[in-house]
Amino acid sequence: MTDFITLMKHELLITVIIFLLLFVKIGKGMKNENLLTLIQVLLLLNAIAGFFFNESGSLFADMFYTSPLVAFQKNVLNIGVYLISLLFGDWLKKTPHLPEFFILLLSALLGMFLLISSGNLLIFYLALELATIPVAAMANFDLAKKRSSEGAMKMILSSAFSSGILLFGISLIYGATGTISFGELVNQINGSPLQVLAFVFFFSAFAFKLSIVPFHFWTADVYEGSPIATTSFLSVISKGAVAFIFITALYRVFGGLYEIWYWMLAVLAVLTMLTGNLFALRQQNIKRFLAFSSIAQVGFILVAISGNYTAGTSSVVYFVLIYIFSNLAAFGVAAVIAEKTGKENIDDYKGLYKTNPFLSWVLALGLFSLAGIPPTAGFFGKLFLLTAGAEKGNFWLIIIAGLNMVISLYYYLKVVRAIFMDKNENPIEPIQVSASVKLGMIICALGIVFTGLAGKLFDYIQSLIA
Amino acid sequence: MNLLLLIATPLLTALAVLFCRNQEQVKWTALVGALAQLVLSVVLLLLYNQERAAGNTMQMLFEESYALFNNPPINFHFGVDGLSVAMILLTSFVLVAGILVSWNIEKMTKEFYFLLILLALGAYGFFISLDLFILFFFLEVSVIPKYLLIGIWGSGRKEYSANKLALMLMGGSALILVGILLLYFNAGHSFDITELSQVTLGNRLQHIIFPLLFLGFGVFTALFPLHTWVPDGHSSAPTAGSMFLAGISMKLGGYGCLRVATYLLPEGAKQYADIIIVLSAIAILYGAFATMMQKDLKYINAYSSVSHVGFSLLGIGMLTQTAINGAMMQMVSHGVMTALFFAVIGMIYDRTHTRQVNEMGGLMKGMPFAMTVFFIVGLCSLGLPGLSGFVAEMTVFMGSWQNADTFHRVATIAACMSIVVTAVYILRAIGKVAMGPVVNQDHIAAGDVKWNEKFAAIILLAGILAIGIAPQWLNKLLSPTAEIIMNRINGH
Amino acid sequence: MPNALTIALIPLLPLAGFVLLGLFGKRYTGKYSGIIGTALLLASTLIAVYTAYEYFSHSQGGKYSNIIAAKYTWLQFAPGVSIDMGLYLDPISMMMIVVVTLVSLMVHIYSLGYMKDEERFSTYYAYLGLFTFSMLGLVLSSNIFQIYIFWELVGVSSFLLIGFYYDKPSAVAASKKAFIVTRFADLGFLIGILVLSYASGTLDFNTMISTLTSPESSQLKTAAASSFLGMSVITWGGLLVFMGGAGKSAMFPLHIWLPDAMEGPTPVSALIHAATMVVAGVYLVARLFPIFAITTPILLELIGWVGAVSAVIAAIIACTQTDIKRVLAYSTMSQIGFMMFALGVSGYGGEAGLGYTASMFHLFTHAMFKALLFLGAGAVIHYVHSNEMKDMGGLRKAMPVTHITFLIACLAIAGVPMLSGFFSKEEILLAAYHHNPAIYWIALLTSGLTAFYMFRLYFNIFWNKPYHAHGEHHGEAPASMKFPLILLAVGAALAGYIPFGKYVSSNGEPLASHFELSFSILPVSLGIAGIAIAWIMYRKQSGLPEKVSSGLGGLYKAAYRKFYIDEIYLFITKKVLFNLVGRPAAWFDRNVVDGLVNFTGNTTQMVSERIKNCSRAKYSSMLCTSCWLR
Amino acid sequence: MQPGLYHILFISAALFFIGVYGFFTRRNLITMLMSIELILNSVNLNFIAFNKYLWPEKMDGLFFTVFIIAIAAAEAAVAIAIIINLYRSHHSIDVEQAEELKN
Amino acid sequence: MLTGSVIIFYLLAALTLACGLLSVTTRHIFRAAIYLLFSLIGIAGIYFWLQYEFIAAVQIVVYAGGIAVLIIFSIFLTQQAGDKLAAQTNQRKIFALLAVFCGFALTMLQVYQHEFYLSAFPTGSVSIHAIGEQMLNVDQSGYALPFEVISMLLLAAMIGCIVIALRIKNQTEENPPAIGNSES
Repeated sequence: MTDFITLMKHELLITVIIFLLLFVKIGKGMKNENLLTLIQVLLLLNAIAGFFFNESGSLFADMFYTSPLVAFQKNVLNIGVYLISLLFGDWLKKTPHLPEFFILLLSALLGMFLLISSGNLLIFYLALELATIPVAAMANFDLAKKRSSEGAMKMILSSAFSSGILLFGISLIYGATGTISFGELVNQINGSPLQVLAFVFFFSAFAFKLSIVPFHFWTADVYEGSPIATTSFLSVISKGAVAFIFITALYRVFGGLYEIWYWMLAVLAVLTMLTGNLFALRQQNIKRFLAFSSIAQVGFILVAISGNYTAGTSSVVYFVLIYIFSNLAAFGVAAVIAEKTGKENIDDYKGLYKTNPFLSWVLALGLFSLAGIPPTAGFFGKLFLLTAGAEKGNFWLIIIAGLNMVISLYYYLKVVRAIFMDKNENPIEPIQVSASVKLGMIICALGIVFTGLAGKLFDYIQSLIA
Repeated sequence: MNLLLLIATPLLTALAVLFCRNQEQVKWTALVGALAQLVLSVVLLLLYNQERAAGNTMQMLFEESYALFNNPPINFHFGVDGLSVAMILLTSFVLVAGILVSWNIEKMTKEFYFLLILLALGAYGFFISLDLFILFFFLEVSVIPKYLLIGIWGSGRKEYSANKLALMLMGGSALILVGILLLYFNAGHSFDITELSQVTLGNRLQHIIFPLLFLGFGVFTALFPLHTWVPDGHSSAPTAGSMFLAGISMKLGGYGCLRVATYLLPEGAKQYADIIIVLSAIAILYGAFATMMQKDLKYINAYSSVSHVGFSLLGIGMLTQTAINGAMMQMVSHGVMTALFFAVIGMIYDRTHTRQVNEMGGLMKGMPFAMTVFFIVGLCSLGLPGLSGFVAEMTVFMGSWQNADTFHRVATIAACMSIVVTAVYILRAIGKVAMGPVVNQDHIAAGDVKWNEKFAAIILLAGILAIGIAPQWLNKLLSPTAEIIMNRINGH
Repeated sequence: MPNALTIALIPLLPLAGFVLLGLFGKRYTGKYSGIIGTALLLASTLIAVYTAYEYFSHSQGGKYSNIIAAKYTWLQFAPGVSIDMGLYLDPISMMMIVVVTLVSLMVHIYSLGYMKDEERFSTYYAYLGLFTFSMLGLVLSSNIFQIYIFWELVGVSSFLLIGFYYDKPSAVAASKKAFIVTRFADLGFLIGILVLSYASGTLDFNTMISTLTSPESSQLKTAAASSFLGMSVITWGGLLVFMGGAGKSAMFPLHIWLPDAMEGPTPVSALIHAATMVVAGVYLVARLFPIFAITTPILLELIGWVGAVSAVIAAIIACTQTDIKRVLAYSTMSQIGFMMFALGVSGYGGEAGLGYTASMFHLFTHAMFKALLFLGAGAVIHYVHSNEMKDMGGLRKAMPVTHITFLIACLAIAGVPMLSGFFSKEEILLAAYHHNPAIYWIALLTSGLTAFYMFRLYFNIFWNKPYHAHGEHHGEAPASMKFPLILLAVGAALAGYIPFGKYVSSNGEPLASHFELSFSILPVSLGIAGIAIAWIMYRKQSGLPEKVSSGLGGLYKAAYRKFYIDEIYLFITKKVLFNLVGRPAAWFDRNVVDGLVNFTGNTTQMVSERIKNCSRAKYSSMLCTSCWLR
Repeated sequence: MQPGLYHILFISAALFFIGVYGFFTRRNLITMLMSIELILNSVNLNFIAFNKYLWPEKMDGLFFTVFIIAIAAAEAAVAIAIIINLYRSHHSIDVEQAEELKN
Repeated sequence: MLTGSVIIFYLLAALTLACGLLSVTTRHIFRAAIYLLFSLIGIAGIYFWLQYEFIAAVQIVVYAGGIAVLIIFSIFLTQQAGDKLAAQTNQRKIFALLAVFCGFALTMLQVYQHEFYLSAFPTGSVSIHAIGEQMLNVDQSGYALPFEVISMLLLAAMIGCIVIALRIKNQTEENPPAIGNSES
C-alpha cells in the first residue's frame, strides 16, 4: 500500500486536487479570486511534493511504472501547470467555470502522468485520451467565441482521428505480437513488415499529437481559437508529455525498428522545422505565431530524439523544462495584453517597450530563449538537443537544424523589433500586472536565465537516466 | 590573476547600470566600470609579461576551470595567451572609448549602456574561453546586443541592417556549431581547446570540419562573399555600436578562425589555404575599390574594414609564422583604428548632421581636433609608418612573401596594391571633409569636440601610437601564439 | 666621433619640434613657434655638421668605412629579418644630413619672414619639423625597411605641406596627387623590398648588399637562378625599388605630381621639392648602388635612360611654362634626371665610378642653387603676389639682393664655369661621355635647354618693363628672408670647389676629380648659347617667343600641356579605375552580393507567404493533404 | 469458404479505410464524427478477431475493445456538446463555413 | 462449404461494409446516420458470430443505443433532417480515394503476407463473470487501473460536456464579439 502511495504519488495528488475542486464546485461558496489563490497554493504544494520520495517501481502488473526520471518529468509538467495557474490569472478569474477548467486541466495532467508512466498499450491509449479529451473541452472555454468552439471541434476531431489511426496500429501490433505490454513487446518486435506497418500507424498518431508535419494542420487553428491558458497548456505541457513518452516508446518499445524510425524522424524533423518556421514567418496573430514556432521547436526535439536514448532523453527533458519557462513567458505576456486590451496582433505590440518595459523584457527574454540565444537557457536547451542529435553522426541534420535556427531567429526578432524599435502612434497603454501574474513572469524569467547556467541540473537529469 | 574578474567586472557593471536611477548615474557607473576593466586588462598585460619574463612557458597562463556540465563536458575553462591578452586590451580600450562617445545619448540611456557592456562581456568571455562550447556561448551572447543597439539607436535602414546582421551572424554560428559538434564527436568527446589540440584528426575529417568553422567565423570577420552585413550594419549602428562591431566583433571572427579553425585543424587549414588566400585577396582589393565609390563616411569605413580585415585573413591563409603574426597584429590594429575612425565619424555627424562626404568641406576650420584625429586615423588606415596599420600590414606582407611560389606572390602583390587604393579613398575623404573650402557655415559654427569625445579619441590614439611607434611589445606578445599555431601546422 | 645618442639627436630634435609645436603650438607658443622650431633645427644642424666633420676627418687611408652608430630592433619579423632603427654613417648619409639640415635651417629662417602672417604659423613649423625628422631618418637609415618607413613619413609630411593652404581646392588636389602618385611608386618599392629581402634573407643594408653582390653567396645564386618574365629576381627587386625612387624623385613617367606640388608654400617647395625629398630617389639608388652596379647592370642602364629621358622632357616643358614655380619644378625634375642618369652611367669602383660621385656631387650643389632659386622665387612672389611671369618684370631695382642671388643661382645651374653647377655637371657629362654616348648627347642638349629656360625666367622676372605697376610698394624681403638667400648664394657659388671625389665614391675609395678643359668647351658654349638665345628672345621684347611658339605649333602646345601626361593619368584613374573597377565593384557589392543575401531572405519570405495561404485552406482538405503526404 | 481471421481482417481494414475516406471527404462535422466511429469500430473488430483467433487464452483484445467503446462514447459526447455549442453560436456545423480562423 | 454460419457471416459482412460505405457517401445527413447505425449493428452481428456476446451486447447498447442515437439527436438539434449536404468536389474525392485505396492495398498486402499462427484451441464465448472479475482485478492480468482511468476520463468528459453545453444565458450572443474582445 505504501508502495502504491509513493509510486503513484503524483497521480494521487492530482486526483485529490480534482476531487477537492469538485467539492468546491458543488459547494459553490467561493469567489473566483479566492478559489484561484487556493488552486495556486495547491498546485505549488503539489509541485513541491513531487520532488520527494521518488522511487522506481511498477504497479498493476507493469501497467504502471515509475522511476526518478519519470517522476522528474512529472515534476517538470507540474511546474508548468503551476505557472499556468499563475500567469493566466487574469483570464481565469473572469471565467465563470474556474473549477471546471482546473478539473479538466488536471484530468488532462493526470492523463499525461499516466501516459508517461504507462507500461502497457491500453493504459497508454487511455491516458492519451485522458490527456486529450478534457483539453478539447478546455479549448471551448471561451464559450461565446466561435473561434473557440471551432478550435475545440478541430481538436477533438483530429485527436479522435489520430486515435483511430493509433488504435488501428495498436490492433495490428497486438495481432502481430499477441501482447500489449511494453515489457513483452520489446522482445516481440522483429521488424516483420506487418509490424512495420503497424508501427507507421502508431507513429502517425504521435505525429498528430506532437503536431509533426504533415500532421500539424490542426495546431494553428486550435491554438488561435482556444483561450490562451488552454493554448499554452497544449503547446507546452501536452507537447512535453507526449515528447517524453515518445522517446520511451521509440527506444524502449520499438527499439528493434530503429533503422526505420530513425529515418522517419530525420525526415520529419527537417520537414517540421522548415514548415513550422516558414509558417511562423508570416503570422500576425501572436498565438498563431507561437503555435507555428512551437511546431518548429518540435522539429528540434525530433532531432534530439533521433540521436540516442540517453542523450535524447536528457536533452529533451531539459529542453522541455526550459521550453516551459520560455514559452509560458511569451504566452503569459500575450495573455495579459490580450486580456487587458484585446490585442493579439504582433503589429499591436509596436512600441510596447515605451509603455510596458517589464512585459517587454519578459516577452523578449522568452523569445530569445525560444530562439536559442545565449545567455538564456534556451541556448543550452537547443544546443543539447542538437548535440544529442549529432550523436548519430548525421551532420546534415544538424546543419539544417542550425539554419532553421537562423530562420526562427528572424521571426522572433520580428516581434522583438516590434516591441523595441518600431514606432507607434498609440502603443498599448501601460498595463497594471497583478501580483500573481508578475510572480509567474518573474519565475519564468529567472528560469530562463538560470536554468541554463545551472549546469548541475542537466547533470542531475542525466544521472536519473543512468 | 583570476580571469573570472574579467567577466565579473562587466557583469557587475551591467547590473549596476540596471539599478541606476538617472542618466547621470548610469553614465558614470558605466564609465567607472569600463575604466575598471581597462585597468584590469592593463594589469593583465603586465602580469602576463611578468609571468613570461619569469620563464613560464605554458601555452596558456592563468588557467582556471569551473565545471558547468559534466556530460557533455562543458567547463568554464579560462586561460590567456598573448593573443587573448591583446584582444582583451583592445576590448577594454574600445569599451571606454565607446562609452565616452555615447555620453550624450538621450534615448534609453540605461539600456544602451547595459547592452554595450553586455557586448563587451561577450567579447571578454570569448577571448578568455578555452572551451569551445563556452567560446561559442560568448560569441552568441554578443549577437543580440548588436541587434538591439543597431535597431534601437541606429539610423538609416536600421531595421534591415540589424536583421541582416543578426541573421548572417546566426547563420555563421550555425556553421560553427556544426563544426564544433563534429570536432566534439570525432576528437574524443571534448570541447576543450587544449585537449583538442592534442588530438590529430584524420585528414578527411579536417577537410570537412575546417570549412565549416572557418566559414562560420568568416561571417563574423567579413570573409569576402559573406561580408555584406558589414557595410549596412556598421553604417546603421550608433557610433559606439559601430565601434564595437568593427573594432571587436569582427575580431571575434578572426580570433575564431585562428584559434579554433586553424589551430585545431591544421590539415584543413593547409587544404583550404589557397581558397582563403584568394577570397581574402579579393576582399582586400574589392573592398578597397568598393570603398572608393562610397559617399557616406560610415560606408567608407565599413567597406574599408572589409578590405582591412582581409589582411588578417590573408595572413591566416598564408600559413607562415610571420604572416599569422601579422594577421593578429592586424586584428588588434584594425580594432583600435576602426573604432577611432567610427568615433570620429560620430563626432562629425553630431555636429554636421550628415555623413555625406559631398555635404561637408573645410571642417578643419571648425573642429581642428576632430579633423586632426580623422586625419591621423585615415593615415593609419592607409598604412602610414608610425601608426598601427603599417606595422600589421607590413608583417602580413613580409610573412606572405615567404611563400615562394607564383600563386602566393600574386596574391601578396594584389594585397599590396590595396595600399594605393586605400590612399586614394582615404585622401579623397580627408580632402573633401577636412580640407577644401567650407561648404556649410553651420558645420563650422558647431564647434569642436567636447571633453568626453576628446578623451575617447586620445585613448584610442594612444593605442594606435603605442603599436605604431614601438610595435615590438605587441609582436613579442603575439609571436608565441603564432609559433604554436605554426608548430601545429608543421606537425611538430 | 660623437656618440650615438648625439647623432640620434639630429633627427630627434626636429621631431621634438614637431611634437611640441603640434601639440601645444596653437595655444601656447603662438608666434614664438618659428623661433622654437628654428632653434631646435639650428642645434640639429650644428650637430649634423659636427658629425659630418668628425666623420670625414677620420678616414682610414682615405677610405671611409660604414658605421652603424646605433641599432634598435623595432619589429622582428622572423629570426634575422627585422626592421631595425639604426643610424648609418657613411659618406653619402653624412653629406645628406648636412644638406638636409642646412637647407632646412635656411628654410626655417626664411619662413620666419615669409610665413609670419600665416594663421597656422605654428602648425607650419610643426610640419617642417616632421619633414626634417623624416628626411633625416631616411638618410640615416641602416635598414631598407627603415628607409621605407621614413620614406612614407616624408611623403606624408610633403602631403601636409603641399596641402598647407587646405582651403584652396587646388592645393588639396595637388597634395592628394603628390601622395597618391608617390604612393603608387612606393607600392613598387614595398614589393621590391619584399623581393630583395626574401632573396637576401635580411633587411639590413650592409648584409643585403654583401649578400647580393658577392658571387659566392648562396642566396644570390638561388635568387639569380630564379627568373620571372625573363629577368632575374634580383633585377625585379631592383627595378621595383627603383620604381619607388623614381616616384619620389619625379622621374618620368611618375613625375606628374611635382609641378602641382608647387601649390605649397614656396619655402616648402625649396626644401622638399627641390633640395631634399625629391633627391631621395637618387639617394636610394645610390644607397643600393653596389647591387645595381654589380648584380644587375642592365637595370642600371635602364636607370640611366629613365634619368636622361626625364631630364630632357622636363627641360623642354620648362621652356614653355609661365608659372615661375612650375618652371623651377620642371627644372628640378630635369636636374634630378641628371643625377639619376649619372648613376646609370656609373660603374662600381675606381674610375668607372665617376658617375656615382658626380651624381652625389650634383645632388649637393643642386641642393644649394635650387633651394636658392626657390627661395628667391618666393621672395619675388612675396613681393608681387603672383606666380605668373606676366605679372613680373623689372624687379631688379626693387629687390637687389634677390636679384643678385637669383642670378648666381641661374648661372650655377646653367653650368657657367667657376660656379658650383659647372663642376658637378661637367663630371656628369664626362661620365656619360665615357659610358653611354647617346645619353651624353641628350644630356648636352638638356644642359643647353637648361641655360635657356633659366635665363628666360631670369629676364622675365628681373628685366624688361614692369608689366603693370604694383599697387603697394613695400620694401624688399625682410632680413630673415635675405639672410638665407645670401648664405645659399655663397654655397651655390662655392660648393663646387669641394674635392668631392675624395669623400664620396662608389666603393669608398677616394676618387680624384677630373677636369678636362677641352671637354668642357662644348657644354659651356652650349650653355652660353642658351643664355644668349634667352637674351635675344626675352630681353629684346621682340615678339620672337610668340613666333617661335607658333612656329613650333603642335610641339609647343604639347610641351606647354606637359605632353598630356596628366591627361593620360586622369584618363586611367578617373575613367578606367573609377568607372571600370570601382563602380562595378560597388555595384557588384550592393546588387549581387547583397542581392544574394536579400534573395535568400526574400525567397524564404515568399515561400512562407505561399504556404501560409496553404494553411488557410479548408480544414478537411488540409487533412487530406496531410495524409496524402504521409 | 470458411470465414476466418483474414476475412474479418479484410472487413475491418475496409471499414477503416471507408472511415478514413469519409473523414477526408466529409465537411460536415457530424458526418466526420460518424466516419471516426467507423474507424473505431474497425479497430474493435480487429481486436476481437485477433483475440479470438490468435490469442484466446488472454482477454487483452477484448478488454481493449471494451475500453475503446467507452472512450468512443466519451469522445462522441464531448464532440457533440461542442457541435451543439458551435451550432448555437453561428448556426452551421459545416467546417468550411466555420472558417473564421483566418489570418 | 456453404453452411448457414458462413452465409450469415457474409451477409453480416456485406451489411456492415455496404452500410458503412453508404454512410460516408450519402448526401442526406440523416440517412448517413441511419446507415451508420446499421453498420454498427452489423458489427455487433459479427461479434455475435464470433461468439463474443458480451462485446456484442456492449456494442448494441453503447454504440447503436448510445452513440448513434446521440448523433441522430444532434442532427435533429442542428439541422433539418431532410437537408442534403453539398456535393464534394471530384478532385478531393479522387484524392481521398487514391489515398485510401493505396493505404488499403498496402495494409491488406501486409496482412496477407504475415503468417498468423492461429491458436490451436479457439475458445467459445467468454463469460461475463470472468470479464467482470478480471476488470476489477489489481494483480496479474487485472484491469483495475484502466478502469479507474476511464472513470476519470468519463468524469472529465461529463464535466466538459456540462460546461460546454449548458451555457449561461447571458453569454449567448448571436453575433460573437470581434476577435480578441473579452467576454462580458
